[in-house]
Amino acid sequence: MKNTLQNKMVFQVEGLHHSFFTKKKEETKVLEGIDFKVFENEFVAIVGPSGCGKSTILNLMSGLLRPTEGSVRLRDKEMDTVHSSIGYIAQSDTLLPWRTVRKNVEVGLEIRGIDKTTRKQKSIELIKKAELEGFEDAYPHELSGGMRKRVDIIKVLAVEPEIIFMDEPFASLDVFTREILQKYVLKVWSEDRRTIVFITHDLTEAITLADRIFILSQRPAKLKSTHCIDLERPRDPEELKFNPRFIELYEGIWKDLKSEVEMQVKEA
Amino acid sequence: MKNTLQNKMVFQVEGLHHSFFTKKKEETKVLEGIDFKVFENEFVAIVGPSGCGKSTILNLMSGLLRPTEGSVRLRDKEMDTVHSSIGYIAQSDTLLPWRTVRKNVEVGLEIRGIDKTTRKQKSIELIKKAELEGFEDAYPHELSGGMRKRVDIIKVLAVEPEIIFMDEPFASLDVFTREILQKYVLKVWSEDRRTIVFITHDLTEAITLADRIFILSQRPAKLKSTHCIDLERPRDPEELKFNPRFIELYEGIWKDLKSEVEMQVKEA
Amino acid sequence: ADNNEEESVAPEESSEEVAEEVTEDKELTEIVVAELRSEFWIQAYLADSLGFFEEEGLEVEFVTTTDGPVAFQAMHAGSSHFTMLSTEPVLRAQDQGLESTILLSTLQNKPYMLIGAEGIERVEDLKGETIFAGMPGSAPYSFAVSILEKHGMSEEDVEWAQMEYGASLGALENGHVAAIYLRSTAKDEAAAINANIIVDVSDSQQHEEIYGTERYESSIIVGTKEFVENNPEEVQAFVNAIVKAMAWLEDASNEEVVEMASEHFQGRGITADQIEYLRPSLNPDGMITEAGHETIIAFCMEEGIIERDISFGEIYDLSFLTDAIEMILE
Amino acid sequence: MKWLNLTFTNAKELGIRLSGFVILILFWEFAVRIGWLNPFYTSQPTGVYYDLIEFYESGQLWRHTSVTLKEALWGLFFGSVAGIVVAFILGFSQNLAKVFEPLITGLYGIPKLALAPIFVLWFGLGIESKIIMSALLVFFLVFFSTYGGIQDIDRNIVRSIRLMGATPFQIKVKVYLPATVPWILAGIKGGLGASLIGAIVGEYMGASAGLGWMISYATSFFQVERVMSCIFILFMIGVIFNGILKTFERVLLKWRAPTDFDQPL
Amino acid sequence: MKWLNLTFTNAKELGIRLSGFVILILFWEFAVRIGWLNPFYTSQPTGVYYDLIEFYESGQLWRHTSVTLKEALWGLFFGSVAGIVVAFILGFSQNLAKVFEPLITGLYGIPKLALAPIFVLWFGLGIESKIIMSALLVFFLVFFSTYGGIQDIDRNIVRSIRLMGATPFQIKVKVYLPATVPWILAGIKGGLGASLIGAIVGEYMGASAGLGWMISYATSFFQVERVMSCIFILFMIGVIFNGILKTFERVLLKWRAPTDFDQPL
Ligand SMILES: Nc1ncnc2c1ncn2[C@@H]1O[C@H](COP(=O)(O)OP(=O)(O)OP(=O)(O)O)[C@@H](O)[C@H]1O
Ligand SMILES: Nc1ncnc2c1ncn2[C@@H]1O[C@H](COP(=O)(O)OP(=O)(O)OP(=O)(O)O)[C@@H](O)[C@H]1O
Ligand SMILES: [Mg+2]
Ligand SMILES: [Mg+2]
Repeated sequence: MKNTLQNKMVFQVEGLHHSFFTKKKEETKVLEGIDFKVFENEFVAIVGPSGCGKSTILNLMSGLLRPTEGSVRLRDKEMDTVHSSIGYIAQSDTLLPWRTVRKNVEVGLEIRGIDKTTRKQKSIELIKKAELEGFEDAYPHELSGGMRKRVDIIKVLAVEPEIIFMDEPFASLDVFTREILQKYVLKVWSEDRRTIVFITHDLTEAITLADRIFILSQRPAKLKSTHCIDLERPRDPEELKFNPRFIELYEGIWKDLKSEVEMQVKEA
Repeated sequence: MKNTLQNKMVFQVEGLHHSFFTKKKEETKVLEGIDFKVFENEFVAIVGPSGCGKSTILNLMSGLLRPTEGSVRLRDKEMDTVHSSIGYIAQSDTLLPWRTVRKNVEVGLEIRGIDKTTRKQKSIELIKKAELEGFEDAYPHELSGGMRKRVDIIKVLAVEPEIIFMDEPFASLDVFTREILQKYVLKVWSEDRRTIVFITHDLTEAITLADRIFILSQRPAKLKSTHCIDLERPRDPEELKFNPRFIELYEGIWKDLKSEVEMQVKEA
Repeated sequence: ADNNEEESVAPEESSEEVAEEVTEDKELTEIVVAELRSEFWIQAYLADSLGFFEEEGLEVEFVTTTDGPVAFQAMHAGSSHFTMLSTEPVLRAQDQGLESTILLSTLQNKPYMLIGAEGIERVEDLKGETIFAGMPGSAPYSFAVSILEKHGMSEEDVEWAQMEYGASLGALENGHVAAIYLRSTAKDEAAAINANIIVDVSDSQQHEEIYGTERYESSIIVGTKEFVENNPEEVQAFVNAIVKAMAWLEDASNEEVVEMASEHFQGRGITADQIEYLRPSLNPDGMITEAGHETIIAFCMEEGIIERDISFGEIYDLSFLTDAIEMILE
Repeated sequence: MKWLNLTFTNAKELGIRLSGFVILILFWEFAVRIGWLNPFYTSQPTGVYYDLIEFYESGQLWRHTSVTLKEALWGLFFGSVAGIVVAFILGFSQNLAKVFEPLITGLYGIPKLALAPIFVLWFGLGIESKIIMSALLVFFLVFFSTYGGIQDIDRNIVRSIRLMGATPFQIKVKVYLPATVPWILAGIKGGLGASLIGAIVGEYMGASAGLGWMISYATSFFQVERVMSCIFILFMIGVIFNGILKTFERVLLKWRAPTDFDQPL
Repeated sequence: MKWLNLTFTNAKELGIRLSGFVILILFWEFAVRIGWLNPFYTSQPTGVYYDLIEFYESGQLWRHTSVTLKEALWGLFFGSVAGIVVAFILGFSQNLAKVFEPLITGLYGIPKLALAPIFVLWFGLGIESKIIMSALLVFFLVFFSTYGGIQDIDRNIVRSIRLMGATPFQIKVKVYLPATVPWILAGIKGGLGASLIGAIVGEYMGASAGLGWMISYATSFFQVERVMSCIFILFMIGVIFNGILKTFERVLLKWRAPTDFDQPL
């Protein structure tokens, strides 16, 4: 949390409630009073049970959804539409099936009116980073699950957004590919002072990457607790595992999460 | 590997080669000579880099694809079509968007002509197991990513197939939900003598669940090595982590995988 | 009229009622007539409305088709018993081996007009202009050609446009064409768009000028040869009813005719004016003359509609008509 | 009428839906009044209104409308079923598709009115010929649409159901049919109009009643009002059909994520 | 002809594609010969063949065919463009859709031939009126199909592109348009036939040349052979159009996973 106070606030989430309604008007309460702030150049991870409302929070913060109650403010302005300063790597596959890998990576650049050669250069570079050489001209249906996800990630990174939202981006990648991309994201984040909000189910990953971790409760989700990760940067994912502070943090968060589940079980 | 020799052989994979061709007839070599056997009541995990050909192996073993070369034999018969004795939890989302959760879970039972009340009973039971109560009548687009995956899993388990293929089934689930389902799969497997082939990127998961782990090399994939997991059963995922044999196995496999990656890097 | 209306709504029910009323225990014979709905066959509709068909033991249903030839083919295909159309297609079909028998004619000449747009008042004005008179080979087309030839021009001297008949008035007024063919009964419509009547052959003098005769009995009722030979009673009954209507029509006022026929000409379909315009062309007894026949044959051969001469006896059988006239008019 | 309640949830909704139509009518009347349009050819709404009343009071309106409606509804039914069935047969047999797809496209381009003599010959002048004509036109539209839908299906879903041991028939019923519903509905939406046109064309060929009969009769007598009355009735039938289809659509596609997001696109 | 090579990769393929047609022809000839069909109404293939030769040698065949072809092609073009554009406009405005969708369905059900007087009045007797008629028919088909496609789009993809800061226009061009291509193509496949019918109906309304004119001329002369010759030409145009469209389809949809798996379904 070292920098948070002197840093400018990017997001201010206040009293966020959200419910979905089925066509028969039945209510599903998803969020029940969420408050938090995200500061400039912060790396925040959100952890919580499946189906608790993590993706919903990102949808609200990105302006895709309007909250039933409460507010999301981006740099002191109410979110009322989507902002192109936010890059959102969504949970579901959002590749354009009629575009090749390269064309998919370039789509954001096209939208911004970047010229052809710059586009090509950039996309080739990122495709290399994601270890997808040789598949530049493949269509999405010709890729493996993990490859598709990688294209999805670099497609968003290509436009170099100030703020990056990631919804379980690395879940379908093997450890090594994942590490490569984690390192790349860390590099991008630290070099260019990006702000990142990150959803993951992998505690190790969350601790390795984040400044703060928000733990959500079961649906309807409340913010159960916030953990500050005071590990030195730069962090090396591999070494970190044997760092005693890491293990301490891991166990603390684990217990926190576990108590939530047990409470749930008791209730039932 | 304790039981493998006296047990009957279920799958025999021999000299498996597979290539994909683009519409322009360009070749992508995916598998290059894979040989292995899977025995009755065995739990096999397949681990390998993203895009190496794991899903392709399952597609070949399930009869969805025909190999370019080599053969897959199921109980001594050449695979020439799909077999309903195999339940395949695929990597991509395969829910029927026009069916509610319950109806999706029941689809396999419907196909087998099971009567309505049994179907309903079974599906309700499984929905409970997957912690999806209250969403029986929700449509897939109203579910979170993890919830959708869970429906996908229990949809296949509902028909109680003899042989189960799973392609990264738990990747998008939080630790606790994942543990619940892992336990359930283990229970199903041990009680009813199922044969399971399992793809994962999570080594801990692979070691916790499997009898043997196949490590695949980079594309074009070869079978790099096979690790037998000689941990006692039943295994408790939580305790296992502190078991020294577990840690030993983990490190062995880790090194194995790492050497593969390093070789790759050297080559390049 | 009420009774008749009901009949058209529910023909089966009312036919039973009528059968009882008539007290002849005989069931009505169903007769289907394929036709083009037109006042040229007004006698047939009147025969229906006046109940003459019922008196003869027939129940007639009129089936309207797009085109005379279609109606005619429908009859030969067994879908109807009689067809009401022009003579020309019948002759052509006869030439091609589809044998028919013409029973009578409802008109004695062609109530056709050629009307012109502003500035087109005489036939000579048509030179180089575009005109509409139906398809080549149709009666209106040959009518227009005859007019041109009578005035020293040929088919090539004008442009021929083709269009839906209903569109012709609009085309004339908008200047797409300089002249169109129109039925003589549509004089009111012609007046409504300030068109000039160039030629009107319902006027017998003008008719003779163009065709060389006063008669040109081409609005006919026809049956297949086979049907006429095998069902003389039905044919006789049918002809009887029409002859009765012809007799009635002679004495009826225009308004009476309109009232009786309105059932078959809904809305403003028929007006007293139209009947008035039609009167000069009405065939009082349905007879077809040799002279008329020869004119038609000559014309058809000239136009290439038929290749051989078809004799009067081959195509007409007026015995039913003469019998009917004897029985009814005398 | 129950479905009307379902379709037009309230009067305001109905108002919006009909506003285009009302504006059209007003414009038409206006254009005639100030002399842009000549009522002799285009008639005018007030004239049509009086003619409709007369048409109605003479008892003829319902008679002709019901004839055409019956033909169109049967045509819509048979045509849709045939279109779906044939699309499914060709969609699953590459070879049959190769043989019949060009045939069907070719046949569609043949003007049906040109077939009048053959139609009358084979199917007579009764209601059958109109139903067949109507079904024929509907068939083509539903066929093209359904066939397109079959090509567009998500292969992963098909695979998963195949793997569960579904028979080819079960795959069709449980996957292809529901998945192509949006396509079939798009086809039927076109088919609504086509069914009416088919009935009308059939009546042109030869009939003793029906709106098509009335139109061709009224045209040859230059009764523009009556032609317009018939067109108005056909138009209203089309609108009502569309309303009913919308209700079906709502029920059949209730599984679909809503199309409107919180924000406008 | 290059595209023919593309379409029918070889003679065998062409053979399969035309086999249905050939069988139809043979059956027709056979049925006439043994007396099932009366050649007076249906003609017979040999008769049609001789008539086609005569038609060709008189120089009339190409004249009439080219007129109709030109009308149909322009109609197809304008109709498709209008259908796509209107579908996009209504697809993105709930309110406009509410106003115009019923209007369009209603208008589609109006028999176009009944509008002949108005058509001729407004558009005259030149080629414009036929192109408009042809475009009108194509419009409806392409509209219904495209509109259906817009409703069926994957919302996640749209969201992702919106989030990248795409303008509404960019979203339409980069997402909706390519995503609806399969739907648009299905609509145009129907539109091929419709464009021909539109041209023919236009010619019925008023013309001095074209296959529609020829058909109505030949009908009134009981020249069944000639009618069949024209129908045959129209049929072949439809087949060729379909072949060209297939080539387009192959190029435009090359991104789609192949429809045939290793195993038959
Ligand atoms: N469009 C929707 N309509 C109705 N309910 C929805 C919709 N989207 C999400 N929900 C519900 O909201 C809840 C939270 O969903 P969300 O996607 O935010 O979960 P999540 O925390 O991201 O879970 P996961 O880790 O599985 O992705 C779920 O119960 C889901 O059923
Ligand atoms: N339908 C296809 N057409 C062409 N190439 C394909 C196709 N399916 C897979 N491939 C290629 O085969 C290779 C292996 O794919 P596969 O899906 O088996 O990978 P995987 O090991 O499952 O990877 P992941 O862990 O990312 O799911 C990839 O390079 C992919 O591009
Ligand atoms: Mg989520
Ligand atoms: Mg995979």
